[in-house]
Amino acid sequence: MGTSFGRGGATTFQQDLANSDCIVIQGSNMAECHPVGFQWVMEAKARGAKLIHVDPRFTRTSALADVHVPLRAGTDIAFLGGIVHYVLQQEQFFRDYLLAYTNAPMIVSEKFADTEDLDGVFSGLDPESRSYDVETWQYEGAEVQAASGKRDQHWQRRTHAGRGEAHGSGGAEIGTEPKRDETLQHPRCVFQILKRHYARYTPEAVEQICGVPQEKFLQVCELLSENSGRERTSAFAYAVGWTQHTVGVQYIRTAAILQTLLGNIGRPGGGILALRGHASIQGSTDIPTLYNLLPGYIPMRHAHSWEDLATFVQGEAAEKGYWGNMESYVVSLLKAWWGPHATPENEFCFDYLPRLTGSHSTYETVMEQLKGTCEGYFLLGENPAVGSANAKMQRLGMANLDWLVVRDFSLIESATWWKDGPEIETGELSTDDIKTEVFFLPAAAHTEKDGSFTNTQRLLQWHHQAVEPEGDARSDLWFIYHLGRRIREKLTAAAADGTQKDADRERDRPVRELTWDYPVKGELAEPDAEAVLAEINGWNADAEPLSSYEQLKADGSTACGCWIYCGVYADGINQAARRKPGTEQNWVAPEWAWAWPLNRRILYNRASADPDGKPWSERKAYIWWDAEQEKWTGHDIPDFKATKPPDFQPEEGAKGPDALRGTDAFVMQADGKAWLYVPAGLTDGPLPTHYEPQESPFPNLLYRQQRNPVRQMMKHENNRFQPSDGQTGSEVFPFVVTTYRLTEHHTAGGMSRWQPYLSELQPEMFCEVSPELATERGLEHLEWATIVTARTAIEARVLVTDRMPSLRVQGRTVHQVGLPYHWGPNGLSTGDAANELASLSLDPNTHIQEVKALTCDIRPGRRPRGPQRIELVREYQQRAGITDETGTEV
Amino acid sequence: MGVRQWIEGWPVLRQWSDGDPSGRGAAAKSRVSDELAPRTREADKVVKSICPYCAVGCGQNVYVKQDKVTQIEGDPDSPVSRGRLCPKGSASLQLTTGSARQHQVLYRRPHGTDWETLDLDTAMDMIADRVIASRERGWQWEADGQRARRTMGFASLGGATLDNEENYLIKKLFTALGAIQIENQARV
Amino acid sequence: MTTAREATDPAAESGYTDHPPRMGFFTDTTVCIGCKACEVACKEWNAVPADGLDLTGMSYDNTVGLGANTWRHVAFIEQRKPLAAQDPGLHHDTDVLAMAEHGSATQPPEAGMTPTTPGSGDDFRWLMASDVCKHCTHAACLDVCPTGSLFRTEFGTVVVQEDICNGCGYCIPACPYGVIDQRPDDGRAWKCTLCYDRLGEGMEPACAKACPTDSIQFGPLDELRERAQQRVRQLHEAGVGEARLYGDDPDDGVGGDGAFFLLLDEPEVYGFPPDPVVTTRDLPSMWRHVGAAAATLLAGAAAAFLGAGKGR
Amino acid sequence: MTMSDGHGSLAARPAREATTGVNTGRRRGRRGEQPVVPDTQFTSYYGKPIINGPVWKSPDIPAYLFLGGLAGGSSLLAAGAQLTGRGRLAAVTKVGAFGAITLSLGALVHDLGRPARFLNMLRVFKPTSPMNMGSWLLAGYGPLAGGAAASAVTGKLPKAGAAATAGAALTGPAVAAYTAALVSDTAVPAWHDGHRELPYVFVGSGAAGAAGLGLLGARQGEESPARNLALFGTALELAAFKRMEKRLGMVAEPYRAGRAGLLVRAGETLAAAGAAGSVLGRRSRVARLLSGAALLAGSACTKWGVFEAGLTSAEDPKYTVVPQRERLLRQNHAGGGEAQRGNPAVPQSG
Repeated sequence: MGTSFGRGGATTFQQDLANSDCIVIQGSNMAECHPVGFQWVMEAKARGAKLIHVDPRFTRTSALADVHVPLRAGTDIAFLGGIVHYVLQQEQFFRDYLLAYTNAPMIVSEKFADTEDLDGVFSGLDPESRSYDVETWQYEGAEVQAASGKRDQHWQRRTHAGRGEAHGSGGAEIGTEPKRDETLQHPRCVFQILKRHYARYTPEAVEQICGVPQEKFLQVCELLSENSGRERTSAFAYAVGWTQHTVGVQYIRTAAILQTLLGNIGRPGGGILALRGHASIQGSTDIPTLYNLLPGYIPMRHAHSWEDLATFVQGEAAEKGYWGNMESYVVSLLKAWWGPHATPENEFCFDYLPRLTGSHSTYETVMEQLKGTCEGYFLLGENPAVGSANAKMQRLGMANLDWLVVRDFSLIESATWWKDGPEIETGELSTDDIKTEVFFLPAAAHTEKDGSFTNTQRLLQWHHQAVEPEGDARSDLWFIYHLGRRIREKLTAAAADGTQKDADRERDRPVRELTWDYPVKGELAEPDAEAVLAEINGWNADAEPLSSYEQLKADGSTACGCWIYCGVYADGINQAARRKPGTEQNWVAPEWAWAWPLNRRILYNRASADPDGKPWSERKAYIWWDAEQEKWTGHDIPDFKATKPPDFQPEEGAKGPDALRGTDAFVMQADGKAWLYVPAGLTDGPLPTHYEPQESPFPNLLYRQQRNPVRQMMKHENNRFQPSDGQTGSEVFPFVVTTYRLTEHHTAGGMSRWQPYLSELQPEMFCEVSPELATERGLEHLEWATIVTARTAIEARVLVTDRMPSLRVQGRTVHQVGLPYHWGPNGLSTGDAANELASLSLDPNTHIQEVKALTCDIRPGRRPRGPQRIELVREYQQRAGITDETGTEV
Repeated sequence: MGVRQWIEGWPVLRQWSDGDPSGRGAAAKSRVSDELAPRTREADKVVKSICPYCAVGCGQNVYVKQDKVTQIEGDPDSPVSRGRLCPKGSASLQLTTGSARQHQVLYRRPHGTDWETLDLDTAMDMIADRVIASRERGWQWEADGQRARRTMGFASLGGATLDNEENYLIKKLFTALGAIQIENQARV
Repeated sequence: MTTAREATDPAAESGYTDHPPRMGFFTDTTVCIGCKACEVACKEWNAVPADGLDLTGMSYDNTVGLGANTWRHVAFIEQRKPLAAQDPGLHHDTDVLAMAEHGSATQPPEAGMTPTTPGSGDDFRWLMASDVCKHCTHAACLDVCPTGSLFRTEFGTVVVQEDICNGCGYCIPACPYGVIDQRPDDGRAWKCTLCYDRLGEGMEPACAKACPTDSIQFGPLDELRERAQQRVRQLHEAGVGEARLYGDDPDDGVGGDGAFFLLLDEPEVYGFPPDPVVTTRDLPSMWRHVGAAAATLLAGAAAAFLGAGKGR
Repeated sequence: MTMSDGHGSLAARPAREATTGVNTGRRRGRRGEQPVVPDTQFTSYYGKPIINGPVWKSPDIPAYLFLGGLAGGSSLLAAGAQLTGRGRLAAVTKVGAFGAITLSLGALVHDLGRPARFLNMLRVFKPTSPMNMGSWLLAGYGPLAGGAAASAVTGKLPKAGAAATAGAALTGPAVAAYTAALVSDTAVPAWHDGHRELPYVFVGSGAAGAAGLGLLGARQGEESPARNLALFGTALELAAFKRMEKRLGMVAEPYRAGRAGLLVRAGETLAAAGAAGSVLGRRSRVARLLSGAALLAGSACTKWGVFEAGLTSAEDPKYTVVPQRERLLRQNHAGGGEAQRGNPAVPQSG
């Protein structure tokens, strides 16, 4: 969404779903995974809204829906592209909205060639390096970006791919003012390109690819169209059902295009709600524990000989919009980290930032561990031994470490694999031989520490400490603070004893000079979380808390740990801890906690009014221009400069926010518009295109190009890929697997499989199959089945159910196997981990693994024990003729 | 209790005196029932919190008595959740106070076959030494011929279940140490 | 027309003067998402023990039914019936007895698909319903309890007093709904108390409070009944002809339930008895027959001696 | 609510009810059509029982039922024997009654989840609870039976002994009969629905058992009342049982199926054989003893069989559902088909 609208966060908030006239839940099983948020969907239904659930399975969400559309896992782009086609062809789009707030009229470079022209790939593909040269995708007359001449293409792609698309903030720079055609007739305008691009996504194609009957598909199209426009709005909700694919980002992009065409962004009851799975997953990308980002979606540095702070900013910042002020954000961050040591003379310690060389995602890290380069590993509330794709690779990586620190509540699989992991049983590893030193440190619970979570709607909510943690349990704040304190003491001592080499002293300087003097409290010397929040919020030269990122300066007079969170500690008050009851304020509830940016609850809400600043309709009024008071007003805080009139035209040469017109509702975008077509910022194409998953039993019906040509793959003997349709051996893995969550458990189970009350509700790993598949493979209800991929074999109890439909696709029946992924061998409720089956094939933008659509075989009975388990997999590999090249073709 | 009191408290007699001749209501009420009170009433304090499971962000009220959490339930004030919780949120009390939680640092030495206990202070010191050593061994002033100023010696995974403040310090410390392999569940 | 019903006031009849209104549950199963928050919230509040790990294969229901350690139970029914509007007619004019000859139902091993409705085509729906103690107006468990452990509270609810119960087990087969049960390791009988302790403090029961979609609604029974009638009308207007209330009728065999339900299918599909009757309704007749039998015995014995003449 | 002064429908706070399962038009065409296969299957929830079956244990509760009947019948024999001067028979049945009731009580207490709280049975006086009534009854009968037995054994206080004997004889029939109400006053179909006949089955069985005891313990020549009682009890039991089965229809199936059926048949056979043997073999001491034993065993088997049948009928939901469905249908027909409960076409509103 970052690339489409400017910020990757949910455009709306859960309560606003109640205002929708139609809600499409796709790639999410909201009733099961977000039951309490689902109450707002039910409210909408109570007001007459229609609920559509698009999902391979019939879930608890489907049970409450007006329409359930079962589709083949991994074909969402074809389905949504079909709706885009319908909306364009039937002229159901919201024309006034389109002209005012989107890049539909922009004219694209004549060098651009679409998948229509190149049979499934875009112009600029370099098959050697599996990457696109994105220059041809630009608007006419625009350059890729200001610094492009100086930057080497490879790193340029990396940096830009890194920004925004994951969950964050910020569209890419597009250069000069693009040409427009207000009639939308120019053959190279975005609108026409879009029309051509989706021309072949017809209802017939959708039926063939997704297995959705045309009648049902058209029903969805009609419902969505009927419920969008001036008077009505529709909302989309998605979750990891979309992101966990080799084309995950493009799934979301398709929904963004659709919602933009229908005029549903920035308006009440509209928008796209990303449903995150962890308490603070939004927060952990905003303040990223991610390799490629710095706080506030500032990209990490890449290794370039020439780069200094100025060129970095020049390369990354935009001319127009709020990314135009990026230098202030970077400098303020550096000031927050290195305080007085960060000076204009030393570029505010810009050199202290480590540099990237390519991707360093968790899956590359595993490769580094196997190589031996990465010898130490912290696991902070995460369980990759069952929770990550191809869990075996994760364990093998850990078995090659020198040391491992696991911080969790209980002895999760990632802490005990060295004595009871699957490889011990198969004989691939032996406990005696494993050199890894393992530290298990008990973690404090949320009731035992202060701090803030950022929820799925960008809302920072503070939780207060209720009691002290028991025994050795400590918060991660305590752990990281005291670890840092000890390391700093040791390095300071080393520097002081006079024997240290200069280079080493220089190496340690960023650590020694780091601002790390947080106040501690209580017997346990717990750092004061509010003091950390105050640093995140930032302060000015007089140490006064800032209230808005507009106050940030590039001269070093302000410090701010995360610019998008600036304002959370305005007036020295913890705004995230505000708890004015919802019943005592309006339905937007602006005085409950604090949302980034600047407490705005619906993003781009300028678009809820027409270009003149009047609500599109009374029914859907949200923010409007009050001519008397000369400011924007309404139910929410305007996501726009409050005093900028609708007819504002920037002066020639204006930069940053000042360059935004009064109608540029998408204030983070370099042109102020929602992007139907993404000229820059994505690695795998400016428009979403249907590709088959890495492993698919079907050919790509639309193009000769079978799979995303730039998907990312990890080659390893334990990460073999399977042949897809048309290749010999594909019949060995004839079924589609999809993985998912259940209400009763949480992610990899670390917080649920140990709880008796939750475990008894879903006591054991199971797989779900249709009665047809059960008959075909002789599977018995409640008996065991073994599921095999080229990676491994797992076992599960069988549930035979109509909830897992077999679909008719391309004239044949495709059976699907459903696997919840919560289990592992430890805890009360146990079973094999579904993630063992997945391969490491990743979305090229986000590096998220594809676990929502794989192929497999399923057979009755338990899996073999010991070395025979490996034998079985090897036998399958041989039968399918799998080599290290299989499935890796472009 | 005196005999007289006992006799007077005998429900058979109260059936006739208390207007409950069938003995199915007021007369049958026991002393314990009479004095029944919800344990939340006994709480010393009610602490405002947020559910730690998914990202809906439900409000929770944490009831504390004598420094022990005695009950966790939905916070009706929250405009997001309106006091409601899912089964996981409802199991927060078991999550935070249940017997499944470890409270002791455990250590497995290289090639060891079982856990050993370790005191927290020693563990922290050992970890700090490990970090320093691995950072040094994995240090790269340059990568691919370019200045990199980084270490590939250690990595970190996790954060989506942590507080923003915790993530902030993790990113800050590890970046200052030169580590780049910092990841979380957002990708998993 | 709904409020005009004359309902008995069980609290008043049980010696409570000036008592609060009768409180109860209205469980609207049409908005239930089967999340089981009610089950967990109930267990957390009441410290009910976990009930063991058993994958039953009964759809997503792994707690099977109400019992000593399950005071809220969510039923899951997979049916080959359309998600939506139904033909409203019922077809019970066939010989149910003859059908019963074929056996009652499919056992769990064959019941991945509940075979309740063979249906046709692609139709499919998934019913979910949270069951609980009904807190009957005429409660058999309460009637038969020999110790007065089970008693009627001032809220009109039925509660086991754990300081009194001696584990005689009589209440268990007496309940027409299969609610109450004995906890083997403890010996006593347990069931939903409608959170009696919370009610006293003006708090709502734990399950109703947690319920994410308000499928479980708590309140004065009169209000709930009215709300439920409205809801049924609304559903009928929306074309859901099969919506019906269960346990709301004060004239039924238990005098109406304190916890009643809105269902989308026959009660027995959810595991409810279709026409429950409090067993003690027949107790006067039972006592009469016992008396007559005793007299018969007395007479028989007398005759035995008369017929035998005098002994030696 | 600040929204109300704003614009349009956003002002309204969400209502509580949501519509579920409403179709969106396309399927509407189906309405009014009759489904191809009428929705007539007998249904249950995964074949799970509707009611929770008795947790009463075997042999505790069958023994309790059997011994209660034995005690009650024995007290009658004792009183008659005393009146008619059959000293040995009187002594044996007095001791037998007391022994039986003591064991019966012991079995009941043993079956309690909290035996130490046995006395809570007398905490209230509840005519709605046969077990409570039974407790009060036993509280009266037990000491009487005890007094009678004590006097008979020691030979002391003969007047008080006679009074106790008379008292026990008067309460004895109630002791033998009330347990029928106890099991009937449940939702167990085979028990509840048999509430009219079970008291006769129980007293008949109790009489036969007591007669068996009498035959075993009587001195030669004393036994004819016992023989008569055996004939009476057995006839009453068998007749009442037959009548019950006829009336109950399918609900009585458990009395004839499986383990329960085996026990009931054994009970009937033993009772009949005992009664017949006592008559036909009246001159043989061995035949008398065998007949007595058969009658006792028969009485135990019958009670045991009734107990087991109850468990079976609780186990299978059809015994709960089918009769109730039938009843609804009858009401429906009686009410002209309009007032059928649960008919969705007719909203439930008074």
